[in-house]
Amino acid sequence: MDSSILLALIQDGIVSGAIYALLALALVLVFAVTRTILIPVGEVVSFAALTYANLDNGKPPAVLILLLGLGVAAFLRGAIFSRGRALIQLGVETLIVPGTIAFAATLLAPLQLGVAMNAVIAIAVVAPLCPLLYRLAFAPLAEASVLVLLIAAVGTHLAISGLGLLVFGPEGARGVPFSDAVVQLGPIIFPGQAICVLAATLCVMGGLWAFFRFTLAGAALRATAINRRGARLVGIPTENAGLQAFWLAGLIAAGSGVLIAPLTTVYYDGGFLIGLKGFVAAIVGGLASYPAAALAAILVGIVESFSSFWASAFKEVIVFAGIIPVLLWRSLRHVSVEDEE
Amino acid sequence: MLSRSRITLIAATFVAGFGASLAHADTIKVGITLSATGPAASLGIPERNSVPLFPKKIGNADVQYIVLDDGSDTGRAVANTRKLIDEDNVDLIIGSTVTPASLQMIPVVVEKKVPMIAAAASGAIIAPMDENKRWVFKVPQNDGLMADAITAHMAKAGIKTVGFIGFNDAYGDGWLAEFTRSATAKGITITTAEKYGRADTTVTGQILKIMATKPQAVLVAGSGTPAALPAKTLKERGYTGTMYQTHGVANAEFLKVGGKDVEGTYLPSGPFLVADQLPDSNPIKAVALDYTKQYEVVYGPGTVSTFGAHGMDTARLFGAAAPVALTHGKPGTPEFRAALRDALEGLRGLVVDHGVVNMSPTDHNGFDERARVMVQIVNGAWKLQP
Amino acid sequence: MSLLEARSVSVAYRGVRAVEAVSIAVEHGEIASVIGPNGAGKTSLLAALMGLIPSDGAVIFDGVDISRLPTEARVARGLALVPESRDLFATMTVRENLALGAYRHRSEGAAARRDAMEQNFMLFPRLKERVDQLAGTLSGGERQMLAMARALMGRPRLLMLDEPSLGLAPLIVRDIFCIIATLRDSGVSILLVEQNARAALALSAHASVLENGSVTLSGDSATLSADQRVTELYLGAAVQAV
Amino acid sequence: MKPAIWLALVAATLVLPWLPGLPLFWVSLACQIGISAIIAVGLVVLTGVAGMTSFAQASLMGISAYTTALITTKLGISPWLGLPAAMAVTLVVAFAIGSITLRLSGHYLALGTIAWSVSLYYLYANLDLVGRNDGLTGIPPLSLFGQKLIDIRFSAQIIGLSLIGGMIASLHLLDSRWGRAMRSLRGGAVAAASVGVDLGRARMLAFVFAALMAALAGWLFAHMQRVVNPTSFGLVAGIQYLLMAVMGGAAHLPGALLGATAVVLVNNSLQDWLPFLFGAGVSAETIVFGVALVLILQAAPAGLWPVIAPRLSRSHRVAETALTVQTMPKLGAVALRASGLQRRFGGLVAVADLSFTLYQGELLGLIGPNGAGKSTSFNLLSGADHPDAGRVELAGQDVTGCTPQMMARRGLARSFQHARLVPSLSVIENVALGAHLRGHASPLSAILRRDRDEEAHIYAEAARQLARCGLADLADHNATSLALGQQRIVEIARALAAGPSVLLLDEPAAGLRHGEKQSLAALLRQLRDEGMAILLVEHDMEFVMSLADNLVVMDFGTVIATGKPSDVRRNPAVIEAYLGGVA
Repeated sequence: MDSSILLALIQDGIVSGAIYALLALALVLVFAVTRTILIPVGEVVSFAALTYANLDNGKPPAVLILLLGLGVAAFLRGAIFSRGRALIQLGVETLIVPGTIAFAATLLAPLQLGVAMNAVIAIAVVAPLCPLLYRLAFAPLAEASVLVLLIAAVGTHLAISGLGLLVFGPEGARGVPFSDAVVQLGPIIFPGQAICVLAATLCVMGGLWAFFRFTLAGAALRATAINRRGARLVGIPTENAGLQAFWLAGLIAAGSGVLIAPLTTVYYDGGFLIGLKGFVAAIVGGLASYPAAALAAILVGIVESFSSFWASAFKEVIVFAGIIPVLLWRSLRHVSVEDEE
Repeated sequence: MLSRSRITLIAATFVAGFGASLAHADTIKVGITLSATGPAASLGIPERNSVPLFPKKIGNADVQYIVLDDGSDTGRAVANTRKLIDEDNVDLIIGSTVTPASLQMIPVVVEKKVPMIAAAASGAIIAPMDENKRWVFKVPQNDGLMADAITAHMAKAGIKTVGFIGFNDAYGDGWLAEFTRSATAKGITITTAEKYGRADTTVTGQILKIMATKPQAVLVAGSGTPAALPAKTLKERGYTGTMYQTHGVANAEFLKVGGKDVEGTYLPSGPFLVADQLPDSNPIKAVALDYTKQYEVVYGPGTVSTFGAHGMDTARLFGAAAPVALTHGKPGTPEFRAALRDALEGLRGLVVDHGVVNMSPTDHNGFDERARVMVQIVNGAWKLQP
Repeated sequence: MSLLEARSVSVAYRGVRAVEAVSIAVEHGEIASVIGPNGAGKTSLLAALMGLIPSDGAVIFDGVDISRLPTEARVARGLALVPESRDLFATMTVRENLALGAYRHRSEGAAARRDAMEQNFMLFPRLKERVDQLAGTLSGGERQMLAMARALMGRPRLLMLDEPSLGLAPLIVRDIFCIIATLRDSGVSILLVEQNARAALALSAHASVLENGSVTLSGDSATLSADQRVTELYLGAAVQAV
Repeated sequence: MKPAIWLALVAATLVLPWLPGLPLFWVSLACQIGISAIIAVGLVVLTGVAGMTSFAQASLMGISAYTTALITTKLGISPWLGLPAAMAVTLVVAFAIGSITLRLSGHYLALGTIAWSVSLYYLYANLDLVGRNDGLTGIPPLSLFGQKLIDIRFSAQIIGLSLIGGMIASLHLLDSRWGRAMRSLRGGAVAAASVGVDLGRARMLAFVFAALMAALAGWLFAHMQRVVNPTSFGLVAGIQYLLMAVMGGAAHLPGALLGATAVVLVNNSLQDWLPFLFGAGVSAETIVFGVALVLILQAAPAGLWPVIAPRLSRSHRVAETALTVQTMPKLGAVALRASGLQRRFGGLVAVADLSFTLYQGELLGLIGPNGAGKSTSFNLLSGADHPDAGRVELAGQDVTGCTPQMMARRGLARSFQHARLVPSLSVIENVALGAHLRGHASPLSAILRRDRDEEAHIYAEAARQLARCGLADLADHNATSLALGQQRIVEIARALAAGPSVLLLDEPAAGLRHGEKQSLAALLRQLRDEGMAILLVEHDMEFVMSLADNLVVMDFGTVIATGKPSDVRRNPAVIEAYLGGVA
């Protein structure tokens, strides 16, 4: 192995790692606020990628049916329990917002306004799926154990990936790169898309850090994650906190999807493994710390890249067996007297 | 058209599911389990879509098709098989789409003595022939037949060294084994054999490894659109050698996703893929174009794929063998099933969408060289190679 | 009109009725107390008043029925609860905890928040020393102070305190009760729930005795203090030091 | 359950599959359900009872299936011999995996099992030995007297018997001293450790037991399908089994069967009627299944079983005689001695210098204002935490750095400031957990019901201690339904059931009514008079002053006074620091 291969592998690992890092952030966020391990995050990635890739045919995105359908379902489910102002808010969030997005997307998609617009449309139509799923599947289970929430997440994943097959079909698609530019730094080639991925990851991370550190809304979200009852007692509407966390996760995951769409072929069910690796990173990072999760994600990407060079058949074995010692180390360091339920 | 065929199918399912005893004595029931969801959905869906085109009547007997989805999962494929045989009392099993599922279905059909026609590719399903596999037939070409086509093409082009990258599943495994056998026989060296996952987002590591061994050509053994990723990465890394793919990529989406990255790629395929380019003298042409026309009437122009043709071929085998079997017994009886098996084994010179079938007690696939052609991707379309 | 009136509030918890048709009232500017042994349903009653758990009956706050409102809406109307479990944000600093206490006034901006914080530091000078420390690293007494200060940041009209003396050393208990009196004098109405009946009765104008989920005695505190049943049952167990 | 019911079930299992007219397909569905249920039974023990989430059960099943497939096809050995071989190999592998993975806690453990599951899947798929992705074919069916049992009705009988066996084994195991230990892992681990339960062993036991259930299922699967390949043993399959257990009700054994039945039947019937709703061209099964799963969980978060069946209280045979009373060390002997204990947390010195001696037959009170370091001291003395400097001696032996388990073995028992009872155990079972170290039955003897006499004695002991603490009539109540004060007393009873010579009590009087305090005081006096050494950390001055023989007063991590209560009360340093001069 010469140094150019070494550098190429590292670069490849960092790009994959950046995507895992974004998903890890989304997973940590959702878990911290709602104790849900959001397995369907993978579907959100896939759907956004497929939507972005399909937008260059100039047709309104197929996923709009799903968006509107879930919106109506969430409205009907919520309407049983809420009235008055809550019902109006529910209607706005589940009918008006998706409806407006769908309308705008239908209008804008045929105009072919370029990759940036397509990226915005793809994120705008896919990200709201996440909060709708929260309303449908997870909010009613807010008090349940982590295990039950996990199985509910599995159920959601099954249903959503089945719907994905109906909407997108079994074949993959690939998006137009944001930039065809190639930056050559000595022996390493940086494709423009890879640079976009890294830049976007850094921006999202920085943005999240600032949001949580400097805004009261961010602090309220953190507070809900730390002590839900305490948050309710100071007047934070914690159900909205769950919704916010899912919104953020939806935006991050949909953004990741758009970022990888030009890098690789994406399938309706392709997000599961990507999400799983983000999950690995999230847990290695302790499901609590954002920087640790991001670092772990980069590590997973690099290990994966190198093992696909050395022993591609055993790549997953190396990646997954390799995290066991890391888990061991983390678990021993973080001495929990009583396992959380 | 679509809705009517659906209704027929639903009605058939209804009768089969709830009124086994009501069924007419002269009704042949065919149980189908295909992978319409899960990883193999891109193969299973066109296969299933062909079912409405299957013959509704054979001789005087009506035919009922009962279609189940196994989600590319072996457990469900086996459960479906048991359900079809025990509950619906079918005379023939068609399926499954994937090799591991098909392999697990074999003990069930052997136990029940029901013939089975697999739509999965691996030669392991029907070879080596033994007491159990007597009951099993298979429509897609053996990987070995296709691998030989590739190595022959390579030998002709003077290629001596090949890098291999394939799916880390039964498909990639089967291809690696067959290609290794065939290449060794032709004196072609495989410089390195790499694996990747269907859903992997990057294969840079594998491609760098392959390029480090400097092969004259690279063979990608994957199916459907996921097979485009290695080709793209090769181009991205500046690889200039010849690229080969397998017949698993033969659908329109692959061309779309692959784009200019797969331009010039060679692959073996059933003649079906380029039926319109075949000489009129080739008997396959008429059969294949007929199916294409029927399919596209239902599902729209440009939707037909070689996988759907495999699905159709299962019905063509059945359609040719059933009339013979009907002379030996009533549908639903062990005699009929045994006769159907014998008739399938006795098929000679049957022209199907993918070739000409000559079954024998030792070969339950029955294809010869006529079942494969070499194709090159030229200007984003399949081009038959002489 | 009372500031808070609970009419026949009941709470069922896992099929067991923890609170059975309890009616109490808190007048403007006074301390009312609820005393009773552990397990009597005091904490459940407060949780029901705050909307943390579902309950039957009516809760009237300042003339408005709030019994169907979620917790955050009750907070917005000026109710605040300092729970027995404190429920601080352990991995946030004292400053962040206090800032979130003013969540209902979030539109007022950072400057107003700082002023409110300074006012609280006058009541709880120890918190000022520890303003950048994580809440989880505070001692038990400091946590109680922070919990109270956080609730006061929302400038509540009614402050409900659940066992503010529990688990605290006598010296700190005395401090806390002093602060409660000061707050009352500054115009905050207070509902005090205590096991330490002697201290609670000494502070409050009215009191109710809660036993097995029902109010068994109620009246003005002076009368209750003299009641023989109260003396026998509870005062014997009170902390000597106060 | 009564043996008669089990016998009836066995009879039904043997007869039902051969019922004339029974559709064969139902039998094959029953087989599917049975195999899944066996794995789910293991998961009930592992996840529902012991609280460890595992996604790797399908992988462990694979180990067994491949083992039996390999030795029967390659070596031509009888499938019946495949069972012990497969069990043995799975046992070894589970032990190896467990000894690495079980050190993980919570989510780390769950992810650890995902990691094993993915890794093992790709190992199976890439090893030539096990036939790579195509797997192994031609596995012989089970045979009896030279007759091949190829008919699915034989399979149904064997699977049914295996399931019944697995259920009985699980029931027996859970109703034993190790069963209590495993239950304590969920929400009561710290308490269990304090009475000497080896938590590591309890975790391993649950893991290995679940693995053996998976192994049994794997063996049945291999000889029923007669073909094995990796797809049956991947992560998705692992998730499916966990899903069955959770949907049925992970904390209940019948839930395993119920969950397996529900999932298999729903999956099967969806195939039948969905085409009528959506048309034949649409594969809506996964969608409907996923939605149904979420809705069921929303309606019944604890699973289906608790919805249809009331919670059964376990009954226990109680022997005439309790465990033999352990002899107390000589009165006045040194029971516990702390010398120069020191503990820092970062820059904060929680305990600067703590030295005292506790004698057998003495009641020593440890008091001090909040933040004086009492709780830290308590932890150092009980082994929950370890000092940075100094020494703890128990009955003359140096126990510095010992774990709570080791302390318990040496005769020390404790209570907790916040009562820590095992939520899934009744009051008397919680107390019986205290006698863990006084029993000796192994898990195997529990499964074989050889532990009945010992268990009856343990329950008699538990009943005796409960009666002594005045809670005899609450024996069968759910532990968490008790008032907080009563829970504290149960803790003392549990500590006593361990037969200790030294008792450490952390604020036992907090939250008790006046009368309850008085009876607690009486109990403590009686124990002291029997020769027990008691260390009492308490806030309630009146309580501690009237009770303790001697007092140790701490402030800022150091001892500021020791002596008789009457002297301490007058000590100016104590008045200054503790009471602020008001007392």
